[in-house]
Amino acid sequence: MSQKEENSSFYEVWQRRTQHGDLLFGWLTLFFGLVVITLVFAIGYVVWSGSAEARDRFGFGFLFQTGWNPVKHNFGAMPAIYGTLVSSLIAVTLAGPLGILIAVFLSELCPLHLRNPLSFLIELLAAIPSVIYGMWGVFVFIPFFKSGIAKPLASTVGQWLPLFAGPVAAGRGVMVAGIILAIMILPTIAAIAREILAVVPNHQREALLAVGATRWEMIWYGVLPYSRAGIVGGIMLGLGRALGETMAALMVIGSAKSTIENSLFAPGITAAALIASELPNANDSLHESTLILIALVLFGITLILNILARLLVWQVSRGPVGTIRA
Amino acid sequence: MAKNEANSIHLQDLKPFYGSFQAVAPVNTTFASRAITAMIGPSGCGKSTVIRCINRLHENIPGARVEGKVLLGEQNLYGREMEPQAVRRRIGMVFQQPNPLRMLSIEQNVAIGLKLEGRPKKELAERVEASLRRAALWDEVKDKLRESSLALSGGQQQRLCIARTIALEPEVILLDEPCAALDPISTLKIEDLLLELKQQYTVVIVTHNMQQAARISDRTLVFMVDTSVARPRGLMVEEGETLQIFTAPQDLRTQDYISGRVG
Amino acid sequence: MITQASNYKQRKIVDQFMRGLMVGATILALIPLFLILGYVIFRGASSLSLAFFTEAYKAPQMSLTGDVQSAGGVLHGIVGSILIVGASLLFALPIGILAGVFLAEYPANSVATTVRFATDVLSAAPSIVVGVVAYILIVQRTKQFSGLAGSVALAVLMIPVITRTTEEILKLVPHTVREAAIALGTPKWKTTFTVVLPAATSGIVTGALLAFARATGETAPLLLTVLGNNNLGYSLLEPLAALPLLTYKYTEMPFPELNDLAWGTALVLTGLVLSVNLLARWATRSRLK
Amino acid sequence: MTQEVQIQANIFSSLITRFSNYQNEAVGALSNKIQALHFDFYYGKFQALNDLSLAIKERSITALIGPSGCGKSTFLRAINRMHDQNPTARAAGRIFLDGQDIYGPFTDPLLLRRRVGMVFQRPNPFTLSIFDNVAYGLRVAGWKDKKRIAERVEEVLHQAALWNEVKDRLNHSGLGLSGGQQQRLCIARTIAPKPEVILMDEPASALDPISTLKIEETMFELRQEFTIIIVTHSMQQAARVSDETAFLLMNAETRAGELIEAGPTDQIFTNPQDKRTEDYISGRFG
Amino acid sequence: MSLTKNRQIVFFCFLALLVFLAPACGSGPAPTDMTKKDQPTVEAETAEPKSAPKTTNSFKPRAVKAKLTASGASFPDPIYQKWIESYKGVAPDVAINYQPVGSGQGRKNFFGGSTDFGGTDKYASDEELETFGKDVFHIPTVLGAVVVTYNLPDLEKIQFSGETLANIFLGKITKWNASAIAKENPGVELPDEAITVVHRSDGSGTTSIFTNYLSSVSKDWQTKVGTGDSVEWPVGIGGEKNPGVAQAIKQTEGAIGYVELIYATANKLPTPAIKNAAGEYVEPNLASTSAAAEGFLKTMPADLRVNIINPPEGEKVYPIAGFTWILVTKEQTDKTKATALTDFLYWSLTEGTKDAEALGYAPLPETVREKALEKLTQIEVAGKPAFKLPK
Repeated sequence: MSQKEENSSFYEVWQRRTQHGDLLFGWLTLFFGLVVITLVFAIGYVVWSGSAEARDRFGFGFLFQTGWNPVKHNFGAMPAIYGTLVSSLIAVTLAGPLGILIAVFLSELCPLHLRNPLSFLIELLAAIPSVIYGMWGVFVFIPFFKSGIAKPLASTVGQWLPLFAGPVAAGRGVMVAGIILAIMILPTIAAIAREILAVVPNHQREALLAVGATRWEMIWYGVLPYSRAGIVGGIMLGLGRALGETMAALMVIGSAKSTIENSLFAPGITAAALIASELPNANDSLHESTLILIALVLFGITLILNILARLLVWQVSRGPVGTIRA
Repeated sequence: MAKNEANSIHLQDLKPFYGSFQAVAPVNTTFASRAITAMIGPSGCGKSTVIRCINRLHENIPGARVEGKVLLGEQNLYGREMEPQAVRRRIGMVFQQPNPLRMLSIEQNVAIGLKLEGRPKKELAERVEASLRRAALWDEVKDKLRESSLALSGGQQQRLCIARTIALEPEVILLDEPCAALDPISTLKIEDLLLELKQQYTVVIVTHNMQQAARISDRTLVFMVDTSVARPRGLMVEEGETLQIFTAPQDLRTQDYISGRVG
Repeated sequence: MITQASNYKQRKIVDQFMRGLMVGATILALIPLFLILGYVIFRGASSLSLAFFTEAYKAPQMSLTGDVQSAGGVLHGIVGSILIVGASLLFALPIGILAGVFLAEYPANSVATTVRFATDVLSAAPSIVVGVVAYILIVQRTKQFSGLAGSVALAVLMIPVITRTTEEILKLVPHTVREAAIALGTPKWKTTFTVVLPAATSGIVTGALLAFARATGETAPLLLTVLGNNNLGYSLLEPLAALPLLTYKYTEMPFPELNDLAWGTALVLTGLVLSVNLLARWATRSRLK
Repeated sequence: MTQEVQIQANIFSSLITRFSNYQNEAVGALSNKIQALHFDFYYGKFQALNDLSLAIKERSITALIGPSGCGKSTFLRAINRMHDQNPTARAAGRIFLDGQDIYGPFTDPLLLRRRVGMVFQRPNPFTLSIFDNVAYGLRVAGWKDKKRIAERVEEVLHQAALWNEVKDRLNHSGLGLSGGQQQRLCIARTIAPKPEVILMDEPASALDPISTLKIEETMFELRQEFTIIIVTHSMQQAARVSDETAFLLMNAETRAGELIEAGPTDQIFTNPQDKRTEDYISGRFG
Repeated sequence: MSLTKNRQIVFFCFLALLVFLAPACGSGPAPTDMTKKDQPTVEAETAEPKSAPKTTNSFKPRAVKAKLTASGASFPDPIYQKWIESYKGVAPDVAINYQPVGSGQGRKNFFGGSTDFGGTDKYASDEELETFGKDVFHIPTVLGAVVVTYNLPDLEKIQFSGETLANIFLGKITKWNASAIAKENPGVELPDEAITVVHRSDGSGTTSIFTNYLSSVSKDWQTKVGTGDSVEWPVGIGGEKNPGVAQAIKQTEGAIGYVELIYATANKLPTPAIKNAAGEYVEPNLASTSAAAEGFLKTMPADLRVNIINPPEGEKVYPIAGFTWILVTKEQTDKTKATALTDFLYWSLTEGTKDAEALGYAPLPETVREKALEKLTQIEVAGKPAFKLPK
């Protein structure tokens, strides 16, 4: 057998190698990997070319203009961008710390028999369809929010802080949207943070316990620093989800498309909600093209957010000084 | 000598459980102060479990619990009003894998226990240096105290962990196979260190390396897997002076193990 | 002697406080869950009946006094959802799984990094944007609203979920198992298909189920692509009804009876999505064995 | 510039010298089943093995011993090119199997691995039935006849002393077996396609003493037919089962593994030539 | 072990599901196939003229098998669905799918070619028709009114003039007890409460009718905001579709908004009277809506595209009303579909009218209906009329 091997020509070896199918396998999977890349480019290209008319017409300044008048073809993306960013930031500010606390509770403190049921319940929040969040928000949460949160806040803090100023009126606004988005992204953040915490080696915890640390000290000095990068990534993912959320935001945000109000209790609009509510019935091509331009902006924001998240995670994960030695 | 007595550890009917499974048959023994006691035995014999019961780390595993008593001097560590973290503060532990806190610098690693207690900065710096010197690491790291602990080699990391433990000036030091992941030279350094530490502390070491036990310990406990019960569990088969265990073992299983017929 | 450090009390208080905070956070998160589920069940349960599941849309026979005799059921929505989501699984599974295999088997090259990044971008891409693209590419081109256009949009949303789960799950398959096959002289592709993928079946099923659950609840892209259909339809080339779409549309109707139907649909939809999640969980759990 | 040329020339001449050394050594060496000649191994920039030359005799058990990190596993895995999976891994020097260079351009790693089987540290049965686990290698090797496959499966399960324990549940998952049984199943799987050499990487380290004994008995049985190389951290085990022993140690400066001493097991354990071997065997470190 | 097996079962169930779905995808008959198969029948049936007067039950649609897709205004959706449902009894093989997506999308889909006919509350603009290029008929089906509604628990009755409404929606009047409102409501105790304006956030024919009205009564509105499916609202919050608006009003004390008449009646919302051109305050109902259309009969253009906003005369006329139209192309390409479509429309405009009032829609005035029927006869397939009026 060995003799035969020695005598076989390079061509035969090549032929046999390709017959193994590994080459084909490599190319095949590569192809499907490339399909995924293509999809991203396809999305980018379609929204880019679809928004050509609006881009030509409005140019870069579109991003910083207010006003939304389909009758007079006077459009500005600023209110939508503002509403998207602010509602998502509210969501992340609320859901970030909450999600991390939940994750820490589930992975570090929770009794074993409660751990699975509780984490399942939390994950259920992610499974509820967006429309239902919207309906619940309209019928249940807004009335409670208005009388229970917004009005007291507006009459106290709102007196000197314009961010919380009244009038609260219908209760619909950026704040409500932010809170509902927070509920929606909470499970995402909690689940990712929990996965990250599970990766923290047990010996890091024991190192702290062995010097007499309390549970919280163990978490604060040993567990959380170790999983910083992953948790930041999880929050980024949550933010991404909040940015793109459509139906729930649309149903509760109050759809004020043309102006930016100081107060968080005032109605606003998010980019995704704007597209969903106007694109289906945008009749003239400029209007349609403008909405596709908003889609482009939204896609661009998520793209940039992803790049940032990657850079951040990459940077943080390098830890303090020195590299990990095997 | 009174202090010696106060630092010795007594296990009384110690029964570690994982859920409903009792991992080790009841253990009764004493770890004398100012001496090194070694626990040897094949893997799965429960020696690590027992050592983790001494500083109450065992109960940190979900579902794990302990029955029986561990006495430090007169005090029952599993007593009602006893706080686990106070116990761990007094009974230091070094683990099999060197486990420096990855996100902290070398200096912070040594100081962490004291820092948690709110000691002043100046004291911290002094204690860090003293501990690193005792752990024979000072010369190697004094120029890079603020660098990541991960920049150290495995042996250095393990000595760093020892420094972290002795910085707290505990009464007892537990070591769970501290040299298992190390090269021969680091092993020797750590053994030297242990011999020095025993002048002051009660030292308990778990090792799978019989030669190591023979080299450094004063007393040796031998653990085996008891397969006579339905679900095999650990069992302490013999204890005694190290010399006696290795030269004239009383138990047949000990003989087999030491001569290398099992394990 | 075991004694407490001087600052022990203070540390203990911080510890207790933070523990309390964590428990509080968990409870706080559960409150909206139970409120939402409770409300959906409360509003929706009464409209569930046999007809709800076996009949399609029926025009309300209504008078000005507001009496509605019959509102029919949502069978057309159930059928439509199954067709649309099923077809999107058909698109997404091969692409997602094979791309996941690519990521897991050839992890360390720049193409893989790009693919991984693209997957991240796709999974973060707002569903409405994907809907817009499907609308422009398919609906406007074919001049036809169709279940197919919806399927394509949903498939794009599913692919990243499946790809990443596949990758993660394949990475979890112990390296030793792969080595065992390689040591027998097995080619890589054969190792992947006969050893690695079967070992990861449950994980991949989980990924597919999660993707299925995510897609089933999606509304925004369907608004732009499948239009909706009041008749029972079976062809993916025509407008189809879908459960989330019905929920959304029935809430718009001026008749309270149809609004009730919307809550019923919401209940069915939530139940479906939740049970699929449970199923996925069960599949993962058995992997631990 | 000229300096660079000079360096290049030096490297080239050293290569030539080395190559001619091969020629001389190879003549005498190729009679062995496996012969490593000046074998170096690298992970990226890190050199894991340095200038290792070792002969393995046919139908014998050779034990590789040494403290962890000494490169014994690296060498073992180099023999059937398991490192091909790792893109940073790189070999220099040669290993001959029956006189054929394992790292030569005409060696197909797949065919090589069919001749050189491997048993791993942890039992790693596939998520297939017990029968399919064993038959897997046969099918990969191109066996088609179902009856012959069934016969061979039974035969090797006998050989691995597992038949009596599993004959009633061949269709059950291989993962349902105990650790020791799983490892014997893996041995059966490895020997089924009749390889010439079996590499064992600490096959008993994850097992209890009784399973260990069974595995060792199996190895004795297999020695009649196969060439076996075993890596073990247990000197007792090496002493018990092997005919030949090779002792490797990590060089303290370069951190590369080097061969310290090799020879008949009796001699290595009773009369080691090297001080370091003696220290290791007497348990002074490790 | 058994778990492994179960997992495999789940997996294969999945595969099985997919395999089952694959043929299902293609099993629906493609419309083009049907066309060919049914063409002979069509020829035969068309040749046979029906001599049915418009009031009898004897109108028999020609037997064709067709699927029609349509979308458009949500306001006439209940009556359209009723017609579609009842029409199944007459022509069981015709499946019509009308989706209430809103007037704007209805026109967009129709002009985009993705639907067979469209529904709209706002007639297509000249620009839209020009872009489309082909001849399009506007066939009015029913009449509807847009009502103003509000949330003031203690206020039983209130009435508005157009000017006041415009000023409220412009944000000029911000309090309920403003003098303008008080002047129109003598004797009514108005609360000192802020006004919250609620409008539609999506594009809608309702908005179009309402803004049309406000433009007709207020110069200010006309110049500042204008008319359209969706406009730039000076103040207020947006609600998604009719229920979004209604919900926001219900939840907000002091809110005012507009919805379609049927939505208000079905949900028992207050519907204040509005001052018409004759100076009368008229409550919205079927009669006052029908009356609005009659005010415009004389000026009805040939293409039936007309706003019946604020009719200049008539005392019982409710001023915010409009036709809803079905859009069809003059030149049909598919004979089967054209046959089914024209028969359906004829049936709806004749026998279907009796359902309209029960559902709260004002039927077309007779003259308008005749004009609409006439349009049907002008629809052509390949140059030949697709429909002949039964004699």
